[in-house]
Amino acid sequence: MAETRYINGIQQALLEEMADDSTIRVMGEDVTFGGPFGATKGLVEAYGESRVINTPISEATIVGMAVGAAITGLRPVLEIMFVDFITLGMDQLVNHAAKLHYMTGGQLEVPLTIRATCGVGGGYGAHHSQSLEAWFSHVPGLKVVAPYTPADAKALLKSSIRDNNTVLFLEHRGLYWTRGEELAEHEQVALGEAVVRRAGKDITILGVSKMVGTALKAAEQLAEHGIEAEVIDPRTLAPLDLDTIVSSVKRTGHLVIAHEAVETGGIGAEIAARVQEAAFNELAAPVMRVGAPFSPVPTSIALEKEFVPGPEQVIEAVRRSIAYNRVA
Amino acid sequence: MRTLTYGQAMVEGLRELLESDDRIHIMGQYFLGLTPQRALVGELAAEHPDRFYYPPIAELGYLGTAIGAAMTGMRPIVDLATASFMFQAWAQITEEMANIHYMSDGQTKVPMVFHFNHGIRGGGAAQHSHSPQAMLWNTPGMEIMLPSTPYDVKGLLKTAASTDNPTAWGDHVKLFMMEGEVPEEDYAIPFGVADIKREGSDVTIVATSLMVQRSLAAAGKLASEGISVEIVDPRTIVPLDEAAILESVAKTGRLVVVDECHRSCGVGAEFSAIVAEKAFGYLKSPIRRVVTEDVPIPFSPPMEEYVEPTEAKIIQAVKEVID
Amino acid sequence: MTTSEVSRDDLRSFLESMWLIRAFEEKAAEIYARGKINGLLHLGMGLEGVASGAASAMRRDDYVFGGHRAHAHAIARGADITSMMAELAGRSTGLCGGKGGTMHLSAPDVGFVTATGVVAGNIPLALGAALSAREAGREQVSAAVFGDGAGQAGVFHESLNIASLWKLPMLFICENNGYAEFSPLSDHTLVERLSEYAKTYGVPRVTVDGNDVLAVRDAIAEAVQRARAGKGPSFVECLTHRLRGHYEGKKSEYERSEIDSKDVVRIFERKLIESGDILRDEATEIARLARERVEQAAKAALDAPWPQADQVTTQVLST
Amino acid sequence: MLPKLSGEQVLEQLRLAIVIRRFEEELIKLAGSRDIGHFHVYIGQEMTGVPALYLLERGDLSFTTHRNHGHLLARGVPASQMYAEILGKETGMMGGRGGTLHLCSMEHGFPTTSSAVGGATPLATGAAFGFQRLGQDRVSVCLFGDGALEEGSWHESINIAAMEKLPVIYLCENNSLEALGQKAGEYPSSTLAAVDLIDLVTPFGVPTIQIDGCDAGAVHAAMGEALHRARSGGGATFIEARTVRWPGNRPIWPELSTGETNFAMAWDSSLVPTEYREWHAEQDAVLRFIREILAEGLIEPEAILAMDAEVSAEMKEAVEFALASNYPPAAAAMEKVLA
Repeated sequence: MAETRYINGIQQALLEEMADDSTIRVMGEDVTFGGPFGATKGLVEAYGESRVINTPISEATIVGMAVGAAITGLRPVLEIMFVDFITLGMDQLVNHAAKLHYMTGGQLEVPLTIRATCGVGGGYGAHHSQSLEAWFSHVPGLKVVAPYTPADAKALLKSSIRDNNTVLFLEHRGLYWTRGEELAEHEQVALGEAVVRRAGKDITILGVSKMVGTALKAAEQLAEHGIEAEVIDPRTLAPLDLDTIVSSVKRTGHLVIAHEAVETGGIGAEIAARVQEAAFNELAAPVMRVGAPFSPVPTSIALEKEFVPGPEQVIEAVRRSIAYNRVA
Repeated sequence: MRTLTYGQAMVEGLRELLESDDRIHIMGQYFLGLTPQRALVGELAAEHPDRFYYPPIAELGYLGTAIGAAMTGMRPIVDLATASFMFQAWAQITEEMANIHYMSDGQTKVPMVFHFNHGIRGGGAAQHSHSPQAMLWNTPGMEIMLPSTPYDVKGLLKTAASTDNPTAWGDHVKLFMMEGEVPEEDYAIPFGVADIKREGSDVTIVATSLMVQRSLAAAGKLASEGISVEIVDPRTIVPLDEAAILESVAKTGRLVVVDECHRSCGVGAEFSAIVAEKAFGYLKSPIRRVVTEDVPIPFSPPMEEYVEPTEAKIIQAVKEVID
Repeated sequence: MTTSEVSRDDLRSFLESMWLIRAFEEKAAEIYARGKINGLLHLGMGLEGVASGAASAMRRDDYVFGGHRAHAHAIARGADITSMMAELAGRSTGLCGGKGGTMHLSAPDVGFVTATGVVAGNIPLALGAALSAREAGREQVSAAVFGDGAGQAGVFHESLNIASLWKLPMLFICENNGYAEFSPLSDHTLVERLSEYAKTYGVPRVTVDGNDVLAVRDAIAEAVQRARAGKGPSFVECLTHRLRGHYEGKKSEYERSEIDSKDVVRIFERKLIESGDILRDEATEIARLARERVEQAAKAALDAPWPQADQVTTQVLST
Repeated sequence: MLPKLSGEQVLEQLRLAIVIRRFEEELIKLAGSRDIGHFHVYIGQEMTGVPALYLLERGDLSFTTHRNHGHLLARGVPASQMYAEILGKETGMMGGRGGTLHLCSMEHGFPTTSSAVGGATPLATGAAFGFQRLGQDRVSVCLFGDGALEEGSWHESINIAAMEKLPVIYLCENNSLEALGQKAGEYPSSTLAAVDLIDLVTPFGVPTIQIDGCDAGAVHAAMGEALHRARSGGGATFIEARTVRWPGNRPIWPELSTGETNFAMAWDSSLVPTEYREWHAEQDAVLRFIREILAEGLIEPEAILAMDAEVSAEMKEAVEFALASNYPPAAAAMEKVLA
């Protein structure tokens, strides 16, 4: 099958969905120029400036505005250049987008997709590198999607746009230029479905976003030492496909969760809390978490390396898990 | 020892701080929410009119103003009133306040305290009932205190105002009328030291803020059924006294986490994950969480009660972990 | 106030609308005092003129977004008062099934889209609806109704800027009552008239007496016409009086003796009687009927069942 | 027009301007050979930053934006430390924790850089609030681009500054002409509906001054007035300095499109190339400053070249220093989260 890049998957999804649904509006800062990474390239040529709309640098208002448009008939796809900037639109996101459906007793729907770049890489520093999925997953009424492959980026963006809820669609900057198989025609991926990226019987490793790659690398190295790891990519973090995770853990008895966000209060905590409850008897060892340390994102490339866990840290956690001797 | 209400202890702490340190100024006046106790704050403001500042409804602007003032010599104590409004100031809190010290390699310090009233207060509905402490906990760069008694609020506040870090201070409106012993003499409670609010041997409960009181009530009832509950109140979650929690679980072998944040990625999730990882071998049964359900807080009273952690739910969870 | 160009029927229906709002708010206050309504209740006594005037100048398919003090606009738009009262009381028959309450009323079928408890939070939402309206091409307009306290919020400025840049069919309806929450506006800003900001962004603006329902109607009608014609946003600042405190349980900023001269409903009623457009008895009857309707609505609302517990977890996400 | 200062002081400003120009040029060259992440240069705005900050006193603070290098250099932060920080080395001012987007040097009056557009306006306002309430004779200067005026935080801040008569100066460097996102012919900006940026300030009652940001004398005079107001309890001032966007700043990543500056172009027009002629002949504020200095006879052209040679050598040395410096130990990533 033909290969494509992650960024092209996103661009393709936007082009195709806009063709199918005239209510879609792509909005954001500099979107008519393709945005900083080219995700919205070609949209304005295809659909004109009435459907591809540059906004001022007014995050608080453009988030709210997208919500207002969504509850009155449009289907906006808003680009927040870096997920860090959504902090400025947090009130509109948390107090309005997430709640309007519920507060109005289901009278309003908010079919809104917010795309945002996240993740560490290239020395962008503390205001342009965060992974904030735990915040969004903590807010009832939001869906949170974090694709890893180019095909998933395309398929899940299409599903997100078609969803009648506010979806945070998190694109890791370090994945934009990665290659992978193209999405097959008519293939769809529903929100809320995890996928097993690598089958294995000895331990389950769950990776979030770019950390799926880290988990796969770790799994390869572990295989050389006779440890067969199963690697799960949850793809959607809210709602979470707990069944796939738990059934894997019930087979392997071990779980390591790897994400790039700060470990404390991260999505890994939630997964660990749920798995220990759902598979307490089957767990042969404690659920291990591998996440970023409790610090802002540093800028120096040397410090970045320490901040983002690599395959070594995952392998180390796997070894601790396998070596664990459960007495009880 | 004399007895004070939570509100009295808090205001006494603020008064002593204003009197002892000229750099401390107060922005905002809803430390005690809109409860009858709020008159105490009014009295304090009347005593120190030049040290109080009443900001416009511009959370982003005035919280940032406090940060800037803190960076340059003042020690502001800012009140954001209802925690839900914190989201309007979110960029200044999470991007500026929390990062500045680290980004500047420690050159610039942000010695400030910001106060919020969190939690389900009754009829607050979805936009006035937040407990945002879990989201703050996922943001390195600030200390977080969540007192549960009159003694704790005053003692923790003293420490918060004396450190060079920003401190997030969350109170629960339903605690303000609660009475408790508070010594006359000056004292401070160090951060990162948990308090065992009740000793017990069968089950550990970890809880903060109002949930400590609710857990104590539940523990009292459980005791009459012969179940002995130990209640660990970390008091601050940054820094967190992990050792105290783990020691208690090592002793009881069972844990119930009681927390008012929403379930997913809540403070309760982190407590659970820490214990599941570091005290796994001691656990006789899975950790249960008694938390607010993953729905926006509904307005209608019976619905509100349905989603929040109640005494009955705590009792049930404790019984489950014993079975 | 001129009444000459308005038909007697129209004048009469203004008075009916205003009395209905007043009666509703009085009843809500009474029920709240009895502890049958939870939360913070922000009443709109004094805003009847703005609400009725605005509603009369707008179409049913126009959008209105309210703030925390928005009952009046919902009623003026034609929201069902029984469902409203049931929502205030947290009952299953409420507009939002008990999930929203007083601050989050929603009646989209009459164009009252939603209300927010966050000061100025509704302004960007209305802006988005204005974008939808323009795109739909049905000459709808979208209005955000807010108090003077919103003027100090950043989103207010951001929204004015965008509405102007994009020429959106948007109405900024400001109810300037001189109080931001508890404090006088002068404690919050040096800017007395929020419409000053509109000037900066080139948004046409007008300041009217909010106690003059016909003046409000005319100003809104002009703004609506401009919006429908594709000429962009307008700013209508209505100078009003908040006759009750910030919310129930707080004292009014006005003395009892002052209130009568500032009360828009009484002012309008007196005017109509003096001009002979209505008889005193008719006016009394309108007020009585309004109270009777509200009485029935309140009874039905309080008799309605509480929501089922299993409703709590529904509608978090739409399907 | 030259600032009303002694000849010696004017020449000191010239040196600072050349430092900034050469610093940024070296940085762009450095970025061509290695990945140093996203950065923004101050070329073309030197004659705003240098004279504006020249008047500050010890204890005054400046809050700046992502386009911050020029501001720090203008107040004397060593280039070597700045390069090191931008490269993420342990010899940088913040040991690699902040990088270009968050440069900070408390010693020189820069408490932090916020790279969120509009992020610093409340902070600068707050610093002024602290100065006032603590009775300190200090001034806070908030430096930002026109984009910050699109953020609500700015409106919230200036409202508070106006109410409280705070000693703060909002210095807006408007370089929006021909910026990315602008439609041809629209000024100040197609993303801001105000006809004039200072119109945004008018309702708040804060005095405004609009100047040509390439005119060092005008910047000097405006800042002098604003500082006097702030120090005498008269409150805030808003200055709009209209600068020209350097052609190399038009793409997302800076490019040395106009080449390394040959300062001799200031007095020898035969050296001006046809490409970017308008820039060199009219818009480049440093060349204009040099022409004004020469017209006053404050210095000979040869001495300017000598000054430039000295500065250029310093910059090369500073780059070498940074390149030769070590990266911080990785585990330092965990430190200094809290005080």
